[in-house]
Amino acid sequence: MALLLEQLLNGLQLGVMLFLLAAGLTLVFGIMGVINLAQGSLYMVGAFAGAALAARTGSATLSLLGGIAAAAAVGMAMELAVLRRLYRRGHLDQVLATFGMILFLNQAMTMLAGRQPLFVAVPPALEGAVEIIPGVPYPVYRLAIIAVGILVAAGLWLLIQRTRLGMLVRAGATNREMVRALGVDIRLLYTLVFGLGALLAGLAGVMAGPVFSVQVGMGEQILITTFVVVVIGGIGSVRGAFAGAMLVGLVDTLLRAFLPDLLRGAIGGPDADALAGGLASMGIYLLMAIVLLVRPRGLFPAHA
Amino acid sequence: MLHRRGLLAAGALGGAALVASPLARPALAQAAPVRIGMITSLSGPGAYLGQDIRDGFLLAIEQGGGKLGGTPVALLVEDDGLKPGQGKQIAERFVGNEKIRLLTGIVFSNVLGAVLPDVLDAGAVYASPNASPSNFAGRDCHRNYWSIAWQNDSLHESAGQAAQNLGHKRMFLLAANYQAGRDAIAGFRRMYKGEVLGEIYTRLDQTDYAAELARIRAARPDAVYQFHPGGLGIAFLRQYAQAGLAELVPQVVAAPSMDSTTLAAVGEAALGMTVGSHWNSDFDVPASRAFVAAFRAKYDRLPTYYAQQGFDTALAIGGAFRNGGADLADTEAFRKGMLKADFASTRGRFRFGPNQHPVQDWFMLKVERGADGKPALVTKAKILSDHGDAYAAQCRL
Amino acid sequence: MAEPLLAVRGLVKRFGGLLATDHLDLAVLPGELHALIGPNGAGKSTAIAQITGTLRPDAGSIRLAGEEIVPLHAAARVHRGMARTFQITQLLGDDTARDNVALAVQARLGHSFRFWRDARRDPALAAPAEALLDQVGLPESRRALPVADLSHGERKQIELAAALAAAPRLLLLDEPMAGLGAAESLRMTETLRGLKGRIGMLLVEHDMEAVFALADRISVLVYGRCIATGTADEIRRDPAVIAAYLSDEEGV
Amino acid sequence: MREHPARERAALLLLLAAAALLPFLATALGSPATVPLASRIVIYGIAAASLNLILGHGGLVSFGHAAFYGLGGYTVGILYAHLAPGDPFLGLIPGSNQLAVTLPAALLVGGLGAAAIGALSLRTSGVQFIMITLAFAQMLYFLFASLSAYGGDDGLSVRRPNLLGPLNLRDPATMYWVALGALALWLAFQRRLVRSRFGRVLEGIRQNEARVVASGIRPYPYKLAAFVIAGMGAALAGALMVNAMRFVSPDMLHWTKSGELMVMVILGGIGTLLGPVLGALALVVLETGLTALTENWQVVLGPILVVVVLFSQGGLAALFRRRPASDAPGAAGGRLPRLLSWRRRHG
Repeated sequence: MALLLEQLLNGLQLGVMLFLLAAGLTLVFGIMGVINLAQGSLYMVGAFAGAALAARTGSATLSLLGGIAAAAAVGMAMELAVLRRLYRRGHLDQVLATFGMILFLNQAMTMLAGRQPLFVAVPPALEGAVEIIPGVPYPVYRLAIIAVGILVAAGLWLLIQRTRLGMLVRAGATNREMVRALGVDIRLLYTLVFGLGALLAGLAGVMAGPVFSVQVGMGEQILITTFVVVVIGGIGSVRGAFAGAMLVGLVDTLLRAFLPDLLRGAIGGPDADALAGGLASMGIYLLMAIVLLVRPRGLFPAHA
Repeated sequence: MLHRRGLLAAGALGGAALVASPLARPALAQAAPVRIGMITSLSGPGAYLGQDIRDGFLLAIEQGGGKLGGTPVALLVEDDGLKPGQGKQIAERFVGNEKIRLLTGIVFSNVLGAVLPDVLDAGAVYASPNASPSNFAGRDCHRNYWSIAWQNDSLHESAGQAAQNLGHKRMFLLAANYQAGRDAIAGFRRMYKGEVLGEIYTRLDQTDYAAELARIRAARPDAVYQFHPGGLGIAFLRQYAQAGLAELVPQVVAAPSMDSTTLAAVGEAALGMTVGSHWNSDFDVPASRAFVAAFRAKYDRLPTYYAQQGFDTALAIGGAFRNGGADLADTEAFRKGMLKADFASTRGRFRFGPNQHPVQDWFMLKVERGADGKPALVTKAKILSDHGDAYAAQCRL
Repeated sequence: MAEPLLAVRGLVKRFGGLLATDHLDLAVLPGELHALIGPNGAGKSTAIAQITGTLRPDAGSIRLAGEEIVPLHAAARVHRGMARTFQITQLLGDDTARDNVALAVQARLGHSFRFWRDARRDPALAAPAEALLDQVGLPESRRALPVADLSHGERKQIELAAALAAAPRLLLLDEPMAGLGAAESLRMTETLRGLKGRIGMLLVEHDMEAVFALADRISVLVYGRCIATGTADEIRRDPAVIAAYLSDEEGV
Repeated sequence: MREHPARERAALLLLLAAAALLPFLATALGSPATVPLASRIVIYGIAAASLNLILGHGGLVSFGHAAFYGLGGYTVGILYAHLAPGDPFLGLIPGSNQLAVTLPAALLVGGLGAAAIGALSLRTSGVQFIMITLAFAQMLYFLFASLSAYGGDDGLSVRRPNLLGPLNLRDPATMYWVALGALALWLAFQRRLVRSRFGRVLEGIRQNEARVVASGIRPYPYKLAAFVIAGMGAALAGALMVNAMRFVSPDMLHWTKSGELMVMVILGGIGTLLGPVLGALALVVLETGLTALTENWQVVLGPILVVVVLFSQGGLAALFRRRPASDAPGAAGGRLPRLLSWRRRHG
């Protein structure tokens, strides 16, 4: 029972991480209609900037701020230089241009930071573990990730539901011409929204630093899972991204946690371990296929 | 009429580009040094491995004043991007167009598998500074194929032996779900005779190991063996320590899971780990001490064992050159020279087995706090002597 | 009264809380030109979408010559004899008028799993396509141009030709006059008049002059419900219609 | 009304003949590595052309085309792996190294794979379609990476000669000619296909699906058929590539390979006959040239791709046209050579 609870918590934590990346991706798609493969690269930029600042200053706060600022800055520069010209083009052009940007950003980061993975310490305040489930110490840092993720989700909800920017964002998602008619500088709005998406990716990157490996290519590793999240949730919907992230996080974690033992019970031997590994790898893709078969536009389609 | 002209122009352009591109490389053959082609991974995940191999190799050439074993050499380096197809393409150019007869540098087994058949069929020599999969050590061994590092399995056998020597009775095994991961667990189990509580294969694109860590905690093993190369391993080790497992369950791993670069990235989280390896930067061997000092002076970082393997590969080639193998048109003469293993290996004792793979000693290292307070890999004991590999018997040369 | 060609009964479509189609009943007789009018937002487009099969109704039945067609795919309905035109023309913009009409001809001739023969050189497609373009009056000189380069009125003509290529029993015309000049409008009116009696038509149109000139019967739609059906004269006198239209600023 | 098929055919044949002379030219110029390089370009050309069938003619942006390329490759690899020890695949299918056996098998496997993935993916459209095809390809990638019986991540070597009747494909020139022949046949097939009734429907789906439906055609079966044919083309390319490389690994199914194939199509000119082949030529030459120049080649290649997408409507093929796209309406698609002409992408 304690193990199940712990694994549920693990799934939640993975889900929160995925949500931060997926939220930016889905926002940018919902509002500008742009599919941005380079979202993973922004995550990488955030992680590297955060790691470099942490190493230089030793301050977790500076590292956090610097990481998200760097990601937002790179994101906005990307929007101004390239993506802005792609809003009216098809998805194909967007896929290709952002594919090119991945190549560029990865190699540029290699040239800047080298090929060695970077070390990032857990901020001292968040070290150690607490027993929130009796008998199971759980790392404070992971709890912090969950907390930040839920705060961000709540903040995004408030931003979108309660502010003028959010109103424009919602209006922009359903009717671009209308927003233009309101006399809003839509180019500025787009840049800002893109910056927001990049910022969230950067935040995920900084937070991933002490847990995952900070190295070139870390973005693509997680990008495809993020896509799965966005597709399951319904492209363009932040609510969907949250639901999709939680679902993927939980399904993935629980499969990895319990499938091997189940299979061992059923067929036994090392074959069971290998088969379980394979099945767990494909689990989230199967989940996506099933969701799309039942609801081709995802769980919470943005434009009904 | 117009479109026919257009088409022919396209054809001509294509043809010209095809023929011209491989020739565009400036000719390097003026001083007639022996040219060595290095195909290695300098981009993509694990790029630092290729970088270290290259840097170690270059250091040996520099120390020889542009020569290896007294013969002037020129090193051509190209990035395979960890793509077998690209590696093969480079090999074709090196062997076909540049007429290079000696190649080296490949980090990963999958690239080696794609490149090696072509190189050997063309009658060229390949000296491996890293990847040495089992088929080329056994059934498919070849007179022109050399491994200067180790056979892949030996790494994990040394970890298994270390776990055995440490007296662990109940262990939990994990590896990334790919061929090398499966080989790793097989190699480990060849030497480890205790009980295996569980085997987990993790996803290659996995970043979060919380689910696996919870299972380990629930199983309460004496120790954990895991094989996660590069970034996967860094994430695993950090999360292992953050989950509080580092104090509870010690780890016994093979060198690829814990080299000095990984250690720098993981930091304190690695304290207490046991590592099986053929070399460590603290070796009390004169050649090793000199190498580590020179490498640190030149590149301002501690050499990993990849750098050491690159360095040793260059030295071994120098040894072959010195012993009458400098003319690579005669690969048999090169082979005779190489077999003598006439070089001061950084790992001390070194010779080639019948399958032209190393026979060497293996050691147990431990991650401890060094003099400067930072975690460091410290050599503890020799665990295997004159250890070859399990496949040599299948090799008929 | 003969069996209706198209019989819509109790059709319901909800969008969230909004009842866009409210138990709609409608009948089009064979050969009849039946106009569907109503103020903006009355649910005409929603009704057309359900009849053609691009939108699935929540309840109700739609019968074409007695056959229930609600479960059928939009394309299958075309094969049952129901063709349509669009309010905003939907054509293959890169292709010529001939190609556009030929595609519809090819659809009528059966499946298109034919991989070998050059479709553009197939007289079985080209000849009927030319004949249909003659019928709608598109000049020869305009037939080899990409339709994206043609005028709005010409595109409306091509779309009508493509619809006729399906050899329909029932034709659904969604605002065929919208955006046409006076001369073009007149020609379209004449073309439609020529079809009357042979093909049943359901005409959605805002051009009341054309509606009252052409329609055998008219149905008036308000808030998703049919409030009146009758001849032009009957509709003109219907108090409910007058009330509905007077409350709406558009007027008749 | 627009093209002159006889003249076009003659021009194509001339081009083919010129390409067939390449091995002699390479030998004469002392650049033997050019022949395998050219084989690779030709084979990528087949894969890119097959992707172009759905991407350029059907408007289906599949980001998982490498899945079928890899399936074709693994079919050859696995059949070969069962030849040497002599134990049949699944206890039923004997191994082989005969191209006459392995190629049709690869086409079959690629087609079946595409039918399964396509049947599911084509229920979606737009971005969902892009992502679901990507995810399915990744799924296959991980499947093959963990298939230890066939080398897993390390891949499979094909050491013995692959035979096509009396021809030995170990000879680079023979391999090149076989690949070139396959490319010519595939392009000829695709050229007919695009012009056939089936092709007209496909073209209609790309331009305006509502028009196709209103004409009385259900798009789904045609999309699926095109997806399957394209999958078979990719499998053909994969099978040839394994013969040329004598090696197969999960790398063939990696998502970046799908990306590269898309780049080739765009770079060369989407929706044209020879564009994808030109694109394959350009990308491979660019990559080869850049890796030889600098180890940071991706920092150059990335921006090149971005610039190509941003500024070149129509890819390389557009360079061979007489007039720019803003031609008088009467000329659009009119006298231009159809082989390389660029159509408006958004009708």
